[in-house]
Amino acid sequence: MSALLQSFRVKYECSCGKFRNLSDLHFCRQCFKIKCEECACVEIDMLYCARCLEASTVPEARLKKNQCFNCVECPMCMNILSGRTENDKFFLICQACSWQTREAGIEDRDSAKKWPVYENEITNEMNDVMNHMKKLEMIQNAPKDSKNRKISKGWSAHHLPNKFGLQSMVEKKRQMMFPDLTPLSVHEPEEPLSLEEELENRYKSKNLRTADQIIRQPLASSDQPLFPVRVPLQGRTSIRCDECERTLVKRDYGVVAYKFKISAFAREYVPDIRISRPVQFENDKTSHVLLTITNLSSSPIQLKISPQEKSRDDLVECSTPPVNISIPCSIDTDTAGVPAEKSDVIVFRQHNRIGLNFDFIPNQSNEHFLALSLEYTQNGSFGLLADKSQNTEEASSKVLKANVIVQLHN
Amino acid sequence: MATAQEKLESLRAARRSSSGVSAASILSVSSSTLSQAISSIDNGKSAVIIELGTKFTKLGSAGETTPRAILRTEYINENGVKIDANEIFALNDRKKAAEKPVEYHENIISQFFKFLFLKALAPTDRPFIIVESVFMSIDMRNAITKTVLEKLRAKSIMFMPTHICSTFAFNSSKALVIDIGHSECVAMPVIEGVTMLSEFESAHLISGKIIEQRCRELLKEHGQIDEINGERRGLNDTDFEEIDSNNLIETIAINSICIGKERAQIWKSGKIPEKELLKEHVFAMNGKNLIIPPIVLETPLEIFFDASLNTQSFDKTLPQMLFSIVEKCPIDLRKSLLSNIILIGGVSTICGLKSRIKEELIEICQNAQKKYAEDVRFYQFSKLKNYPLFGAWLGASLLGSLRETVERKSISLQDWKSGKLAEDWTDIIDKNV
Amino acid sequence: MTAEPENKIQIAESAVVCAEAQISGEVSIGDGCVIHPFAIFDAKNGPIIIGNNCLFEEYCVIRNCGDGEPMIIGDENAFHVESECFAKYVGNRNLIGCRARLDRACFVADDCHITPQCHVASRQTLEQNAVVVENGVIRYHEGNKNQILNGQLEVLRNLLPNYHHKYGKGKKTG
Amino acid sequence: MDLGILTYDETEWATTHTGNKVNKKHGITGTQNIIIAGKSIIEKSVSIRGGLAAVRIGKNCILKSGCHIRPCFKYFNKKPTQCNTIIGDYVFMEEGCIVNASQIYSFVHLGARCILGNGCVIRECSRVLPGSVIPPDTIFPPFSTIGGSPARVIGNEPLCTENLMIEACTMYYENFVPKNSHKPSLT
Repeated sequence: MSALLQSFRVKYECSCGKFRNLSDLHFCRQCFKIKCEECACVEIDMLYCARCLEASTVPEARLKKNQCFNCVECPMCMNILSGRTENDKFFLICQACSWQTREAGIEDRDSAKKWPVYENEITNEMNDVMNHMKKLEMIQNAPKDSKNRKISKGWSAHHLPNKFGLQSMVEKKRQMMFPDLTPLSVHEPEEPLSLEEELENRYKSKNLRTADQIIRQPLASSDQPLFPVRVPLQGRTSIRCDECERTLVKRDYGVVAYKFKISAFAREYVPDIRISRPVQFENDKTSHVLLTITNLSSSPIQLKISPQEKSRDDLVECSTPPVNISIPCSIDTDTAGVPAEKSDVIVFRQHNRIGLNFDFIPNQSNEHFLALSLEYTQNGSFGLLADKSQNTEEASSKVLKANVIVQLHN
Repeated sequence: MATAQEKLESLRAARRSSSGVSAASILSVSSSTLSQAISSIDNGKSAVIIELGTKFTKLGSAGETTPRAILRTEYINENGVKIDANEIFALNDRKKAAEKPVEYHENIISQFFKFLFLKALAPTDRPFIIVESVFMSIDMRNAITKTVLEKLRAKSIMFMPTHICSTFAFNSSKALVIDIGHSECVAMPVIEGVTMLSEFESAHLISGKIIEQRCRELLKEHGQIDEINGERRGLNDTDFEEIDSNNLIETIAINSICIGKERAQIWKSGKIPEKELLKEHVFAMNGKNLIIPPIVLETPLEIFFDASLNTQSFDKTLPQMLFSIVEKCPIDLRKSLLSNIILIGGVSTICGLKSRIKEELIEICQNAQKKYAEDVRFYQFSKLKNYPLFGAWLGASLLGSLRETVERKSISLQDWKSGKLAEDWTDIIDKNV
Repeated sequence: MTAEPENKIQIAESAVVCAEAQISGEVSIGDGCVIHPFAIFDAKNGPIIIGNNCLFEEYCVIRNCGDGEPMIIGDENAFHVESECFAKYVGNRNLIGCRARLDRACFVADDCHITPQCHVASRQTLEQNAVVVENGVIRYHEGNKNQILNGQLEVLRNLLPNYHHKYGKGKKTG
Repeated sequence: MDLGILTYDETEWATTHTGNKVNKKHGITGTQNIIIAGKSIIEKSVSIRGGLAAVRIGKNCILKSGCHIRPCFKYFNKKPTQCNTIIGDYVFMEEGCIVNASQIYSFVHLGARCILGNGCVIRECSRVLPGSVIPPDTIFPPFSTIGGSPARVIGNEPLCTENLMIEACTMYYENFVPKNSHKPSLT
C-alpha cells in the first residue's frame, strides 16, 4: 500500500546508514535501534510451495528435493498447469501459452498426480564413485588417527598369539581401517558422435528451445521433449536483530497466515512523518511544506524536531527553528493535559497527529530534499517487558534519535 | 526401501502432530534416487555446493547428482535496477574494482547471495563449498567468505578449483580439461589429481559472449524481415530492440551447431552447400516475420576455428590452443593426453563441437608431423547430454559427500575472525598441508 | 428468426442475446451463441456473420470496418471482456483474451489463442495453432484442438435469461 | 503523503444505509446476489455481474471507475458451474481492472488496468502492479508483489501492509465528501 500513500517520499535512516521507507524498517526493542532487512539477519523459517500453498519443514523439503510433488509448471512459460479431463482421462494444459502434456508425448492418465519427470541416469554410477571416494578418504585419514594415538608397546594385541580369539577382532578393525580397494573402472572416453547423427535425433519442434527452458530442466537433453517441471519450494523468512539475536518479525504458523507472532515494526516506535499537502514552490522565495507527525506508539512522546543544515547540495535551506512538542499516544483517551498551543509552526493538533509548517528556500536544481533530525523520549514502554522490572526511569531517559529525508519535489 | 519410508513417516507424524496442515502426499521414490534419500537423511546437514558462473549459477546440496536450481547470475535490487554478472564479479578484474570502494562490491555480493538462498535452500549452519575458477582474485574470495560466514551464518566454507572437480565424475587419472564458459575459455591438463598449472592456456575469444556477438553480426548481415504487405527488407535498429527484448540472440546461440571444416569453407566462399542440414527458421513477432537463414545457425562457431575472423586479438584458435598445451606437456604425457579430453561449460553442449575439434586436431598434427592425435576421444555421458552445463558442480557435490575432508579443508567463522584466510590451492603447494 | 425491419438482425432461436447488447447493422448470429449485456456489434459498413456456439462477453466490440465485404466469424469462438475484433475472417475454436485486439482486415485461422493485452496487426494472417504471447511473439502449440467452452455455454444459456431480457423482446422472460 | 479531499456531487451518487457510496452510472446487474459489507466506494461504470453468481465484497473496499468484477467458471467434480466471487475487506482497485478471480483476500491493492484470469486467488496484503496480466487458475501467497504478463511474484510487500491499508482506505473513505458539505478542509 506504500504506493498509494506515496511513502517513498519520506526516508528514514537505518542504523546501517541506508535510507529506507519507514514501512520497510524494524525496531529492535533490546538495543533500541532501527534495523532494515539488509543489516538484520534473515533466516528461512518455513518452506512452502508457492502454487498450492502447502507447507513442508526443512528436513522434509530436503527429502522432496525442494520441489512440491503435486503441482507442476509449464516448461515453456513457467506458469501453473490446470487439469482438464477428456473421456475421464486427465491431461494438463497451460492457459497462458496453451501448451498441452500431449505435446510432450505423455498420454492422458487416470490419476492427476505424479506426472513423469526426467530421472538422472548416471546416479548409480555416481554412487559407486562416491563409495569409492569414501574408501579412499578412510585410507587417507587412517594413519593420522593411529599416529597420534599412543600404542602402548608392551601389551598390544598385535603380538599375542591367537589364543583368545583376539586376532579376529584386530583383523576386523584393520579391515575397517584399510578397506580392500577394488579398483573402480574409469569411465572410458568415447568417440565423438558425428554431426549428422546428433542432428537427426534432435527433437523437432517449430519453436526454438530457449535458455530458460533448458536450465529449468537440465536433464532433458536436446533429443527429448520437455516434460512439466515440478514447482520449486520457496522459503518464508523471519528477521532477527544481528546484534542481540532477538527475533524482530516472526509470522504465525501456517503458510497463509498474515498475522504475526512477534512483530516490531518501526512504524509503532518511531514518529511517522508525512507531507500533508502537495508542496508549491515559489522559486527563491520562502515556500512552505505542511508535515503531519503521527505517534502510533503506545506511549506519549516528547519530540524535538530540528532541521539539519545544508550538508548536500540538493538539500534545502530551512529557516524554522527546532520545535519541541509532546504528542499523546493513540491509546490513552484523556487529551486534557495536552497544551493546545498554536504557533505559526504548529498548524493543527488532532488526538495523536500534529501538523507542522516548515518554510524553506528551494534551491536552483529541481531536486529539493528536506533533512530533519528527530530526538524523542518515551515513557519506557518501548523496552522489553523482561527488563521492565529494572527501572523505567533508566529506560525512559534514553533519548532515541532518527534522521529523516523528505523528498519535496514529485 | 522401508527405512526411508519409515523415516519420512516419523518426520511427517512429528510435523502433523504440531500443525493442522494437510499431510503431504506419499513420497514416491524410484530406486535410483532412494540411495541419495538415505544418504541425505542420516548425515544431517549436507554441504551446500555453489558454482558461480558468469551466466548461470548452479546450486544444490552435496551427494546429489543434479543441482537443485540453475539460476541466471543477475538479480533485481530493492529499487528495481537489474544488477548483472559483470557487476557481481567486478572484484575479479582490477580496473573495474578500483572504481568503487570494496564495501560496495561486498554489498552487491551479499545481496546476490541472499537472493540466491532465501528462495530455496536453508543456508544456516551448513558447510559451504564454492567451485571457483582458478583465476578468482583474492579480494573476491574474501568478499564471498565474509558474506557466507557472517551474513548467511554458514558453518564453514571451502573453495574448490573447477578443473579438478570435473575429473571426479569420470574417476579419470589423466585428463585435459577444457572449460568453455560465457566469458572465457580455460584449458588445463589435470594429471593424477594435480593441476598442471604451468601448461594452462586461456582465451577470451572462445566464449559464449563471442558466439552471441557473432550471431548478432550474422543476423544483421543475412537476417530478413517479412513485412505484412509481403516485401522483404534487411534488419534495422528497431528490430534489434525487439530481438533483444525477446532474448532471441541467446536462443539462436544455444540452438546453433558446429559444422564440418569443408562445409565451413563453402559457407565462407559465399556459396550455399547443396546438402541441407538446417532449414530456414521463421520467428514471428508483432506482425513481422523474422527469417533466420541457416547460415546464422551454422557458422557462429567458426570464430573458434578460423584465425582470419578474430583479427583484433592475439588469442589462439581452439585447436591451436590444445596443440600448444600438448607441446608444453612432459614427453610421456603427450601421446595419451588428447585421448582423454573433458569438455565442460555451457557452450560445450552445442552439438557437432566435439567432432569438429577432433577433425581440426588431426589436421594440425598432420601438418606438424606429430603423432599426438591418433585417437582423439572425449569423456562424455551418452545418457546425459546436458552434463557439461553442471560438470564442475557435480564433481564438487561428489567431494562434498566426504564429511571429514570437507571439515579439514574448510575454515569456520572463528578462524575467519582470527584473521585466517580461506585456504587457497597455492597454499597446498607452498605449505604442502 | 426475428427480423428487425431496418438493420436485418437474424438471431437464431437457441441463441441467448441480452437486451442491453448494442447491435446495429446487418448481423446474423448462429444458434447456441451467448452474448453478454453491453456487447457492441457495429455492422454499419458491412454485414457480420457469426457461426454457432460463440461466446461474446460484455464490452467486447465487433466492428466491420472493411468497406462492404462481410466479416465472417466461425463457431466455438470466445471473445473475452473488452476485446476488439475488426478482422476480416476468424476461424473456429479461437480464444481472444481480455483487451486483445484484432486489427483491420486480419485473418485468424483455427485453434488460435490470443493472450490478453496482445494484438494481431492489420492484414496479418495467423496460421493454425498460433499463440500470440507477450509483445507479439507467436508460438505454435502442437495440441490438436482447443477446448475452450466445453460446458460453459449451457450454463450461461440457462443463467442469463433469469436476469436479462432477451434482445428485441422487451418483457422479462424469467 | 496524506490523501487529499475528494469531492463528489450528491446527485450522481447513492449511499446505502451501511455507508456504501455507489455511483448511479454503474453497470451492476443482478443486484440480489451482490452483498457489499459497508463503507465501500464504487465509482462510475463499474460492472459487477451478480447475474452469473453471488459476489461478496468486504468492508471499506474502493473500486475505481471502469472495474469489471465477474464470477469465475470452474469444474466441480466434472460439473461446470459459475462459482461465487469473494473479495475481502480493505481492497483497493484502481481504474479499469478486469477481475475474473475466484477469491481476493483482504488488504490487496490492484494496480490500474490489470487483468486477473479466470479462477485465480490472491492472498492477503499483496499488490498487483499496473497493467499486469495474471493467467487463470494461479494462486499467489500473502505479501507478494505481482507483476509482468504472464504475471509472477517479483518481490515482497512491506510486512506492515495490513496497518497501512486500513489507514489508507479509512482515510480515503473519510475524505470522500459531498461537494457542498461544510467539512473543515484541513483534516
